[in-house]
Amino acid sequence: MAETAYWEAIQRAHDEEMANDPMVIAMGEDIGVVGGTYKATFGLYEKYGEERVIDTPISENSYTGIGIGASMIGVRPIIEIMSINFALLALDTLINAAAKIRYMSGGRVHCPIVMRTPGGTAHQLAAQHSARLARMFMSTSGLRVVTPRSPLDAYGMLKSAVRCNDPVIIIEHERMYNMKEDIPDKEFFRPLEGAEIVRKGTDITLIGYNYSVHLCLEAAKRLESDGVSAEVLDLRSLKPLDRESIRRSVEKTHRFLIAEEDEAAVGVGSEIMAVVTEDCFYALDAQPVRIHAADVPVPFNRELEKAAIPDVDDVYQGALKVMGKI
Amino acid sequence: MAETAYWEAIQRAHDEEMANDPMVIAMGEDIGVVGGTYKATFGLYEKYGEERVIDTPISENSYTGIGIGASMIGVRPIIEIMSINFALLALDTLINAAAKIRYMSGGRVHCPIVMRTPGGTAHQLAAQHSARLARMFMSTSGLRVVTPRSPLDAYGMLKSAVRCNDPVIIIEHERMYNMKEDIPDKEFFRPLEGAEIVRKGTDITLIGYNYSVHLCLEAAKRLESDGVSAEVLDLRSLKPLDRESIRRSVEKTHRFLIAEEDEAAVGVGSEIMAVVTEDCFYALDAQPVRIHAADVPVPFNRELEKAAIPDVDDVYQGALKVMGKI
Amino acid sequence: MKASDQKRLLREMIFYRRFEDRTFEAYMERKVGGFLHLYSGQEAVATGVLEMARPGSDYVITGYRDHVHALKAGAPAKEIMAELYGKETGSSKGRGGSMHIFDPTVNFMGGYALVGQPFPLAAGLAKGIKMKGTDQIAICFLGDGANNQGTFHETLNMASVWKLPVLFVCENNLYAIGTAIDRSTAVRDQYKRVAAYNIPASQHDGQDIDIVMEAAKKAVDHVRNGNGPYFLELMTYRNRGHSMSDAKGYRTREEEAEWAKRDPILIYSERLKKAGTISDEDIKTWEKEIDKEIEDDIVKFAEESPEPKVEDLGKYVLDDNPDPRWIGPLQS
Amino acid sequence: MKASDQKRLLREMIFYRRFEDRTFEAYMERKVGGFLHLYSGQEAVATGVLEMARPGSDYVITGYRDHVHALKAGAPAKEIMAELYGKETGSSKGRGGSMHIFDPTVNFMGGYALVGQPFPLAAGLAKGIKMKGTDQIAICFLGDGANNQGTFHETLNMASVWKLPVLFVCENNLYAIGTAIDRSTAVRDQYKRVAAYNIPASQHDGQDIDIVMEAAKKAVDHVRNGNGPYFLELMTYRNRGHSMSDAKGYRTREEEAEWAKRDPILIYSERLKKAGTISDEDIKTWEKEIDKEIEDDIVKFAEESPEPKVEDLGKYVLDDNPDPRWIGPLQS
Ligand SMILES: Cc1ncc(C[n+]2csc(CCOP(=O)(O)OP(=O)(O)O)c2C)c(N)n1
Ligand SMILES: Cc1ncc(C[n+]2csc(CCOP(=O)(O)OP(=O)(O)O)c2C)c(N)n1
Ligand SMILES: [Mg+2]
Ligand SMILES: [Mg+2]
Repeated sequence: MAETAYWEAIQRAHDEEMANDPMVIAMGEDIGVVGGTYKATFGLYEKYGEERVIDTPISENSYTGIGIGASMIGVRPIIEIMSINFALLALDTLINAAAKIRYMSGGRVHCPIVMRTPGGTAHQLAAQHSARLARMFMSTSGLRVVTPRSPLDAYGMLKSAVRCNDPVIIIEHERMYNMKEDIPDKEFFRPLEGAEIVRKGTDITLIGYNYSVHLCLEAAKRLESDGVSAEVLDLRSLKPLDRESIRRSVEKTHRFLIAEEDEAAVGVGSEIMAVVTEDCFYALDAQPVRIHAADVPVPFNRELEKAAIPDVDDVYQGALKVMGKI
Repeated sequence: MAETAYWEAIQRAHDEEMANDPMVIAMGEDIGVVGGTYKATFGLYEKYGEERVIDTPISENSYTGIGIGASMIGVRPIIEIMSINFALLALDTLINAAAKIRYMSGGRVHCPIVMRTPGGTAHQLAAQHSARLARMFMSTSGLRVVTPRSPLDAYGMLKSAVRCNDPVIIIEHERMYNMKEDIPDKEFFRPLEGAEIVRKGTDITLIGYNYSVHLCLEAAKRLESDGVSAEVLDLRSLKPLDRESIRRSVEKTHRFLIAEEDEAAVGVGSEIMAVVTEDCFYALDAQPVRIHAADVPVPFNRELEKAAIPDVDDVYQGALKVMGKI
Repeated sequence: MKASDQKRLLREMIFYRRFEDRTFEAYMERKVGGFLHLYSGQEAVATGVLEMARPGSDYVITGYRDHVHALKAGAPAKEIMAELYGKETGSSKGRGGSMHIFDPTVNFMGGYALVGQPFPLAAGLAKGIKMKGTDQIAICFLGDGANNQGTFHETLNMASVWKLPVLFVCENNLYAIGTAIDRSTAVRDQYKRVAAYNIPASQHDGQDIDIVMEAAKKAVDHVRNGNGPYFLELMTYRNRGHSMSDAKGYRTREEEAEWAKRDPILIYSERLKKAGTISDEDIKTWEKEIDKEIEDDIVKFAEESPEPKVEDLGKYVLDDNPDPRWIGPLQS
Repeated sequence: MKASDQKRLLREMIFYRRFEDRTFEAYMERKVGGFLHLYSGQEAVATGVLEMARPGSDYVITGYRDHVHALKAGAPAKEIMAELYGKETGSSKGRGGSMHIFDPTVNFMGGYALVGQPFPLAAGLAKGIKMKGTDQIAICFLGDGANNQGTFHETLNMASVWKLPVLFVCENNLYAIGTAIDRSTAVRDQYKRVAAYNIPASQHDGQDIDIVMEAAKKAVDHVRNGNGPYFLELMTYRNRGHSMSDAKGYRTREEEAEWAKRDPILIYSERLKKAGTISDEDIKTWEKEIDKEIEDDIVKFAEESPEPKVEDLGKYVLDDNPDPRWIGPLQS
């Protein structure tokens, strides 16, 4: 076991997978000589050389497309998009190509790429650098979408993603790269499917993914003093979604909220509301709540930014509301 | 009053708005000499010349961006994207620029563009020509998104969109262009906000938008013989969403379904489920239902395509289910 | 080139023409649906270029006008026809249709409907080749209109910087649907756009298969010998409309008549006749054989093949047999 | 050029440098947040080009490294500083921050964070000018790295075909963050990429403002006289890291030292001193005046300005006073 930062966990997964399979490559802007904006590929350029750790020009759509093309014949590219905002430039190749090639070739060709990118607000990066967008990938059939909340998952899910035969989108978060956790020294894998109960409870289920899991955990602690036992469910995989785990937890607690950093409209939270409505409508004892960002482009000003983005208190208050305590 | 096809209604709106304001221009692939894939700009090239009716190269991101840049200083561009699938190439400029410029300039600059595009499946156009994507625009703050269901709205909403100061996305449908309706000869406008009850009923609300409104209307007719009085609500505007009208109708009927041609995950339907849960959870007498496409890229084969896309019978069966009749 | 090869090539082109004419009929009979983009008039390009490459081994990728590229790459005609019919026996099991023929068994890596999308995919295939260290090459066929897409620029730059073994073949037929090249593009000669990437490029007549082959040989050799990408522009013309519903109002009848004189099958058959390699009689015989093959083998196969099963709708979205080690379930 | 203008220009550049140095301090004091990209070393480019244009009337647009472009266009320094502080009195009312300075009152149409995004916006401004029929021009300043984005290619093509009055200024500082141009780009000389669009282009020293102005005059005149776009490449270098968190490990100290000798303020002040137009004394006096202005007017204004009100969070998303005729309500 060693204490490992989120970025180190990703770096280690890259390193091991590249050592394991010569067809694994990494691509992206400033991932080579510089070692990555968040150091996720630190030191790999020196170790594996420029044919495998590739500094790309600022051409998101096409370097992603090059990764996809290579993946069709056995290469396993890990593509970093420096910020999810820039992924909008690559949606044609990700959604119209990678997600559909297996289907429209009748299963004869597949695209085992991994696309990693931080989605979320950092500190005052303003409207063009604060997109979240998990929802757009989650709504696309033919993709897998995962959201590791911790170094353990960041490491173990990246390793699984590299070996999986489907295109996998890994959504990280700028404010998680420095989070630390002890993880085993021995190689391990974490599955790309399945939600996880990260805290057991009986009165309400707080559902989160990506950064918002941490908000839920904090809120759950605070709820203790109100006599509320909150279960926290990390979705982990947004696509496919583990409806079964959601149903089981909600049928146990009869109450839930879904917290996310993204805006509400047509978001992950909307989908969770919908699947609960479909799967366990009659199990609900109270009106559920979505915790989410304000319906605005993210403002630069610090106070406005804070107001736009949900925090622990928002989750806490939301839970109290569901519990009928406010 | 004159019987007018959906495409003719759009063409007429273009024509009148271009005659009314010399700053209105139309841009897109094959909209000039050819008159538009669906004839929405038929004859306008001859009438207004190539400076105002502009055949663009196949450069979706940048011709859309050129429209946006021009709109910042008073031009009113109506941008056609031949098929919504190609809009994925233009999402950077639409979402990162047009939708955010007003906000991040503190209201000092705005982008009054109109982007029109058909979203939906036609007949066997396969996975790369059958996207729907309304959800992606609906989840973006800073945009307006409307879905005219008929020639009346296609005409009147386009005219309003041209005059409105916000970026407006108009989502049409390949299978609606030839639909006909009598519309007034005299100029009129239809507002960009507000859902509309297109059929009154008391037992269940069938909610649709774009093409699915027609499925709902057909299903409502069939439900009559089952003794079910269905109200049909056309959302018309997806952003902003008219939550008030949804609430009013659901509080009256106590039951609803939402029908759309898109896949379920993180879709318009998810959002409707969520807003009903938030706004009138306790008014519901039965578990609501989403009618939607299968979670697959759209297949080419005719039978598979039919199976992938909802039809009148799916809406009808869904309504019976909500009514507890099956 | 040996006479027997010349004859084979001419026969191939005639086969492609008649095969596609037959798909047109099937479309008119409503047995084939969706979009159908035919290659009539451009046959010398795919045929000539791939003749100089290694079909079946080199990777080939293109747009939606993909039947002939797939055929020359070695995809079975039966399976292509069955694909157009949407049948389970089709190249893409009926899921892709005319625009999305795939046959990885002969390294035909697909037809794509998004204009410009195959550029980076092709460079990616080349990257894969480079990593495997084989002497294959990747060949990307696309139209003139596609060159206005950002992917052209982005991909050519990277292909050059990374010296990828990819041959870009530009089929310049002067139109993108109804928009004439001069109305959309600052430079009519597409090979001139390529200097910006430090990639060698040249332009040739695409209607004369002998010229095509000569130019293609140089281009293919350049790429195969590890010199990085090459851009080959071939001037051509499509005989028919862009797809089925196109009245071609944007072209003059005079222009069409001029190009009709330069039809690739006409040019090559006249040449071979003049040289005494073939006779009109030979051609007639071939036509009969071909039509019979198309009817009795190909169309019959397509018509008699089964439809995909509706219960298989959800197949092929993701890996249908994922390795449980990576996929789960999570033990929590 | 008159001595008084030369003095003004030098003083302007010194002002820009010290203004930005002060924003750096404010950033270190954590009074300014977010990303901060400074222009130190490149000042001759924006100053020289816009000197030859009509700031306030011509439209200017650029990327995230936008303070000096905005200043020279005529945006008040106070408001820019206030924007960096996120204040309600800022250029963008505190909503945009450093990367998104806007001032439409002087036709400064914004800084944008997506690399390559301003290319089409600039061409759009030029389209607007053309429709209004004025003799303004649109000027787009972007870096070398931006040229690898598809929008470069797409936009230059359309700007050429439609003969739009737009001047593209490429600030080639040899790096895109930490990636050296030769590692990302097939052609180091960016003006050579432009032949592909039939747009005139030229490359010049961007550190010597006299050279910049001479080249810019030709370029601006070309565009203003209705000849369509022009592409002006100016070779330059940024003194600092890409943004605040950049250790510059990708550049050698020798290279930096070489370029330090070519600092635009150094070059110009040496020239004016040699010519006897100014003395070291003059410069010292200016520096004092400038620092005082920055402290007493600009920073003070920024510090004392109010924050935006949190209840205004939802303002400026859509038109806050929409015309009810188009917006509703629907009478149904
Ligand atoms: C991204 C995208 N934009 C637009 C279209 C619509 N479209 C289909 S083919 C075509 C013209 C392509 O012209 P060209 O590349 O010259 O190929 P050709 O059809 O002439 O062979 C267009 C605009 C599309 N399929 N994809
Ligand atoms: C679309 C996009 N991709 C990547 C980035 C991250 N990024 C910010 S600046 C930059 C380098 C730009 O280099 P250049 O255009 O030369 O401008 P310079 O910073 O040198 O002035 C990159 C890659 C971004 N902001 N937008
Ligand atoms: Mg063409
Ligand atoms: Mg640079």
